[in-house]
Amino acid sequence: MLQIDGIQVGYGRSVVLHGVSLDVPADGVAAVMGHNGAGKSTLLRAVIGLLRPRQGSVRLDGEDVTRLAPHERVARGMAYVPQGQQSFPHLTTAENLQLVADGRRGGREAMAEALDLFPALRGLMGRRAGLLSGGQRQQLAIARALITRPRLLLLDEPTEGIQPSVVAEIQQTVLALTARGGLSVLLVEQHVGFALRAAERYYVLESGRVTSTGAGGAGAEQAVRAALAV
Amino acid sequence: MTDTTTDGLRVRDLRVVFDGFAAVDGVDLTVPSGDIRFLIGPNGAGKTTLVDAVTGLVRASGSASFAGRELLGRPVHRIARMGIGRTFQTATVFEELSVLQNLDIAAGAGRGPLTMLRRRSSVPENVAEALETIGLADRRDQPAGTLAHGQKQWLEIGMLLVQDVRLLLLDEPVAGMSHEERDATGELLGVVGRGRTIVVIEHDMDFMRAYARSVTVLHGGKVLSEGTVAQVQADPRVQAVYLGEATTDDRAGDGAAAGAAGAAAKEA
Amino acid sequence: MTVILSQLFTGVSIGAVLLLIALGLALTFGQMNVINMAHGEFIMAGAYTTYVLQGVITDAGLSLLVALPVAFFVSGAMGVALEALLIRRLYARPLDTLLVTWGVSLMLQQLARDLFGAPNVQTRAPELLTGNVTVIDSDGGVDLVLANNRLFILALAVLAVAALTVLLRATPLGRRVRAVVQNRDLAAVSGIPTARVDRTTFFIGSGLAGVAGVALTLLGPIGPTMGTNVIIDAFLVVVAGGIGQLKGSVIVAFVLGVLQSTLEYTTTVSVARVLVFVAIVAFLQWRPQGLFTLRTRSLA
Amino acid sequence: MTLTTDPSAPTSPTPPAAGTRPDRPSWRGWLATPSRSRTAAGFALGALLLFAVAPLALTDFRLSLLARYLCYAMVAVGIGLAWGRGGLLTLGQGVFFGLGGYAMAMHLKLADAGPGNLPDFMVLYGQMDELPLWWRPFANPVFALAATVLLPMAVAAVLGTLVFRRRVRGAYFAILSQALAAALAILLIGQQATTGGTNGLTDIQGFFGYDLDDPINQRMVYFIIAGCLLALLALVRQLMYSRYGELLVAVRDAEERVRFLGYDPANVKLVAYVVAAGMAGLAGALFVPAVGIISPALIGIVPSIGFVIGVAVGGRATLLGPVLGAIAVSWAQTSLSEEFPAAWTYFQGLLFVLVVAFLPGGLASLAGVVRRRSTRTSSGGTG
Amino acid sequence: DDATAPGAGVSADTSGDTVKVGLLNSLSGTMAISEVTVRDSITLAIEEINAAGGVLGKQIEPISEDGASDWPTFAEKAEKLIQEDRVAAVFGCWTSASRKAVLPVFEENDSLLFYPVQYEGLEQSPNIFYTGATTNQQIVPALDYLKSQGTESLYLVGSDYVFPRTANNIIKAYAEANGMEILGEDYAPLGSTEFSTIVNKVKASQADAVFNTLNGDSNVAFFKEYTSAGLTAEAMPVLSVSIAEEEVGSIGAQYLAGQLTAWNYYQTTPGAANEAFVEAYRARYGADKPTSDPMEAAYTSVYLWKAMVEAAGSFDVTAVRDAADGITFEAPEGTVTVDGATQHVYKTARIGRIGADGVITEVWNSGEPIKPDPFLEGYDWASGLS
Ligand SMILES: Nc1ncnc2c1ncn2[C@@H]1O[C@H](COP(=O)(O)OP(=O)(O)OP(=O)(O)O)[C@@H](O)[C@H]1O
Ligand SMILES: Nc1ncnc2c1ncn2[C@@H]1O[C@H](COP(=O)(O)OP(=O)(O)OP(=O)(O)O)[C@@H](O)[C@H]1O
Ligand SMILES: NC(N)=O
Ligand SMILES: [Mg+2]
Ligand SMILES: [Mg+2]
Repeated sequence: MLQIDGIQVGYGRSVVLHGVSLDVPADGVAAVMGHNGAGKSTLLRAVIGLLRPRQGSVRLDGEDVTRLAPHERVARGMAYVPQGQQSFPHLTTAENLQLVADGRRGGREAMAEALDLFPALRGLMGRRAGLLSGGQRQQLAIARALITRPRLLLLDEPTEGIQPSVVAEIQQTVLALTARGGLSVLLVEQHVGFALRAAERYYVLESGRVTSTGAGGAGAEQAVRAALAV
Repeated sequence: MTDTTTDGLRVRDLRVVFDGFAAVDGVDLTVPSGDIRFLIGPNGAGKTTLVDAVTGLVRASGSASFAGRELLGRPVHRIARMGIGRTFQTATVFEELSVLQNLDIAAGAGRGPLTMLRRRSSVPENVAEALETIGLADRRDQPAGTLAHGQKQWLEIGMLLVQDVRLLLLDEPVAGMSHEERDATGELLGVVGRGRTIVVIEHDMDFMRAYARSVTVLHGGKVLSEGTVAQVQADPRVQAVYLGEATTDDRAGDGAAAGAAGAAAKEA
Repeated sequence: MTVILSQLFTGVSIGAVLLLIALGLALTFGQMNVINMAHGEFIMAGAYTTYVLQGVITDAGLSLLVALPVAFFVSGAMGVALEALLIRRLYARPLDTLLVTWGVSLMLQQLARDLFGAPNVQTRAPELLTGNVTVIDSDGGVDLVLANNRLFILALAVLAVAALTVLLRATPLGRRVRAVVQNRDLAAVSGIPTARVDRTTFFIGSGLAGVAGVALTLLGPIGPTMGTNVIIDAFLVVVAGGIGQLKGSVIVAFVLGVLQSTLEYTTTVSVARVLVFVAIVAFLQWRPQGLFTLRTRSLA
Repeated sequence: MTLTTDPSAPTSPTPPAAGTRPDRPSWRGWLATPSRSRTAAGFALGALLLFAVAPLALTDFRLSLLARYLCYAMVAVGIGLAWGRGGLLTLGQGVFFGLGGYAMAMHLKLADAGPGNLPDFMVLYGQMDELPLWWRPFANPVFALAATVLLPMAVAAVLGTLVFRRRVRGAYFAILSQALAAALAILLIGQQATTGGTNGLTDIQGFFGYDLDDPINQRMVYFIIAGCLLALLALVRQLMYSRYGELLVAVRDAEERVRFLGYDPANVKLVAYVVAAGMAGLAGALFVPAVGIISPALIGIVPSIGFVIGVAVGGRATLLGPVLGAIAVSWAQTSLSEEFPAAWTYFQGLLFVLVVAFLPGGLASLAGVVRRRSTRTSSGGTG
Repeated sequence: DDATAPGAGVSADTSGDTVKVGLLNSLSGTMAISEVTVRDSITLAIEEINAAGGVLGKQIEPISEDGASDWPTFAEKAEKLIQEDRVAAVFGCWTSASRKAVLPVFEENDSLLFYPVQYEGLEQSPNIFYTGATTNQQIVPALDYLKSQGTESLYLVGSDYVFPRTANNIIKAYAEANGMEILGEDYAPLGSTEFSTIVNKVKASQADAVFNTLNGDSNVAFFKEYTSAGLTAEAMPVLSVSIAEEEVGSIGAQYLAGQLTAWNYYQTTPGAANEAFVEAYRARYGADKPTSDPMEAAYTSVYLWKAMVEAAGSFDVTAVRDAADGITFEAPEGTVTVDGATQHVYKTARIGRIGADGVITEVWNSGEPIKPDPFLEGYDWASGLS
């Protein structure tokens, strides 16, 4: 589905990712783990196109998308939930969702589906997103991404700031969506247990390099924790 | 650590209303000095708004006092000078300034004009201590904007330390932190908490279990439940609105992996 | 009595002019956060467009009607060029857009001088618009007459506001425009072609300046410095109205118009100008973010 | 237990480069405090240039132009503090320049007229037979001198208090300050009988007993201006690198956050704004004996933005950048407008566009780039 | 340059076979509109003189500086022309403010300025020759004319600067002495284009006539508003003192038909000298370019200077000044004569009516050149003015 090949990414003069390579299997989940500042978010930003790699390539289903603008990648089936509960603060919850559904075939149904996943949002449709609580905004962000009916979903710590019962739902949703087929996920998670359970493959990122990788599943937990504890 | 009630945070019938919607709807809360109180509750329960009200960011009715002094109605900076500090759900530090400068500014609200107009000739003792405590001593000259997410959050806590606040209000301090970092932060809370009053908003139940001394659960702007970790966890209403079926470790997801995760949590 | 009514009409029509010149800014400044000091020169471009067209189409009425869409396009195109060449780089530095576009405005003024000469030029107004309507004929006393050109401008302003409101509130483009300003990166990753949205917004905002320029030819001279004369007032309208809030700008424009005309009548023009400024500062004491504000919970 | 002893504390992840080469405009490098010896050397070199080289190398006329540029430079130093460090884009410094200038010119006109007499323009155009009340204190030299600085500061304090307390900032502040400049200019023009109207106050003959016609005295004025500029630089340098300077940057970058640390950001901004206003006032006051005129044309929007141009071109966040920028831009204006009067406008506009859009750190950042390239040469005098 | 002696008097550099003169006009900024045409007519005169052999056998070398519509810049450029270029004389300035700004420079350096625009009077500097009208050559005759037409009440509208305000002071004094009523007085900032309120006030006053001292730019807006409000030249005529041919073109004759102006020169002023001037100007700058009073006064000023220099036999400032009294020139406006005492010029006053075709035709003139009286010392009613 997604092949990342030796990308080097940075900000200004500083280099954050030093040749990272990674694959997301079709209809599967790849999880990226690592300490604060390891470069996980940077990796996702490069994949969606907010940052341009200086070297290396990003391929989606074999097509080289390294030079495409973010909206072109979205048009090719990528969706991205950034870290930090981002929203369009002055648009209402409804507008935040409508914005993405605009001009999209089946947008209306996709919106309804997303709302079914996060029923709490239904009561907040008229409230501006900037006034929502952190967790409400995060739910909105995930819903927004799902409306595009992506083939590849990039999730940056999607459960951060969300109440435990909803976390469990989100986790189940991700598992269900991938299980249904047609969706691959690149997941950045601190919740090692969940990440490994969902993931076919995990990658541990340290200082902008992949220091450890392997097949997912609960069995990998010891290895991952060891890698993270270095 | 002295007496309780008058020394700590005392909130009575606190109400915050936005355009007819009561985000905080008559909350009573007493956090004695020396306590580490966790504030939990569903998304949108009013936790952040409560802290906003106590720190002067939003207008509220009712009463909130610390060490016997009323807080409501005062401007933000005055409340801060009364020894009340907070962090934000998304870390905010002065990105252009170095770690040291960030701390030095935080330490300096009480400085007189003469000191302000002079150059910093040496690192103040409390700043140096805080640098050590938060583990950023070797990054003290680095612009804070280049720190990673978690480091920024520590820096914020460090800023509260040098401010010498008596009441710390931390809004999801470990969100986005890795396992180990969470533990380190928890330890930090223990260190910082000596002689201070701490209120932590969190959704990380492991973290709560490990470091909370007492817990208050908010729901729909009201206090739903209050007590020890065990009491609160056992409260069926809390399970219904907040914890869900997974009454144990959320970080491992559902019950299937709970055991493993619990073990992992202890191991770190 | 007729004097009061005619002063009121004057105030409203000053307000309509203010509104027309500020409307484009309400979009580029109010929605996009771009402080475009060259907006005044886009107005000037609209005015010169009218002038040039009259050289081609001799019928004054027809040329005015043709000038409206043409000026919209000419100024809009200038806006797009400005956006693509400079402003695009400055979305993260809103205050710097002020400085850069001020430099651009200097150059455009000089360009107008070189193209059309330093002296002002003028257009012939269509017969219909030079007349007036007598509403109250108080024989012997002062009649209440409403100038046709002012009525035309008022109608134009109302039309423009209506069109823009619909565009912003009820179309996908409107949502996109607002989304891009509020969170550029998030808009991009939500599948919105941000560059195209920026350009479209800027085109419309600048195009409205062109329309305002056409309107101004009915009132005064066309010259290289005509933009500078109006730009500050236009910004004050948007500021006092509240950024991002069209209705604020509309109300403020008319209130300022009536205030200005009343003060001018009772004091002098200069004193009125100063008092209007004082009134705006005082108003901002009461409403620091303008008449209508949008709060968020972020600390930015 | 502290985090440093925790093996997982992320002290290693960040690549070393990220710490020292942040992704910021390169003028960031100038934030670092220069060493005291470098500073001393810099001031010595500046003094040498201003007090020895320039007076020897320049004709009376060119030296008087330089005096004028140095006045603009003083305004620029203040803007550098308020805007570069404090983020307060003040487009109305002409107001304070004008207040200082008028205060000085009022005194000099009264002194020229002699005790009991009215300034010439009041009689000619105003048909006044008595000095207006608000002119009277300016007959006193001490009052007038104090007013040149204190009056602008007081106005800035009042306006700043109103504006900052209510958290009017960013573009709002910029536009308000610009409107203020327009308003004051209109006000002065409208009161011809007592302010000289559009003409302003002209034909100033003497300066505290010295005849300004005499080139020697003109030189003296130049030396006073140069001295004041150096003093202001020293003052601003102290402010910039003091704790207050750091706090100012903090307020610029995250005003609300500062509030939660117990500071009132309004006060922090107010200090910078008021100091900058005082500097502009002093500059305006010294401009009067140097050029012999103060008029509303020096107060309005165009001159006010003109001041900012110099600062932007030189480098807004640096100490010397604004000074050099102001001098360079005025010098370019003089010489280019002598050669190509029409093209000058294009050049001015283009310069501004290019610098602000593509070199936001100004020319000073070029120097920074050069310096970084030629790693530590022995030239010590630029700090 | 280093030969510059301290103190007064940098003598002009006339050592070569050319003599330098300065042209000091706003070539940029708001005043460029008017001042560029003045610069052009000065240049025309210089070219004509050079073609005819120059002055005292020397070709005139003009050095043009841009005052940029900014008074301190005028002062700076004047100083530069005098001290660095060492010109023998400077021609230019338009606004009184710019003249006030350069006056001390010319006095300090004992150099000469030729100022070509009608102005408010009340000034007399040994270093300035005033070739435009002073008030008794324009405003006062205009008032006499209005009075003769039976005007009993006036409304005063002007731009907010020294000329209109001083002119209006004079008008008020005149009105009081002559039984006219002043029904209102309004000033608009220079460049102002919003006149609806002022026109409402004018209209409500129901005055017999309007005396207009607005500067060029604002006139367009004023007259458009005036017409829209239903006011006409028949009902309430406007007499303007700053609208010349150039402005008529840019305001639009449709708004001006029938209105009055007061000047010393119109493009239609009869006489061979004017025909030659208009033709030369068109040949040099384009057939559609009108000539106007300030342009004519500027053109004339160069010839007057030439005549003074030739009478003095020297470029020396003192000698030129001493030779000035009685110098005459057959100018496009008719014969002008320098009054040595005031350094102003005898000029003929004219009132013109603007036709529907935009051409201004003279309806009245003073018959003979009027002696300049910048301080209105010859008018009793003006005794309180200065
Ligand atoms: N805009 C930026 N400019 C400069 N450096 C940056 C920027 N954003 C991130 N960095 C740096 O890049 C490195 C990697 O950051 P990144 O956000 O990718 O980490 P992360 O692994 O997502 O961390 P976290 O778990 O805290 O989210 C850090 O050192 C950070 O300081
Ligand atoms: N200014 C406001 N205007 C309107 N509603 C608001 C405003 N601020 C907050 N709210 C609403 O008040 C409720 C409480 O918000 P708050 O941020 O306090 O929740 P929280 O408990 O912190 O939630 P989370 O755990 O998701 O951070 C939410 O429903 C939110 O949408
Ligand atoms: N002298 C004038 N017209 O300003
Ligand atoms: Mg991250
Ligand atoms: Mg919250």
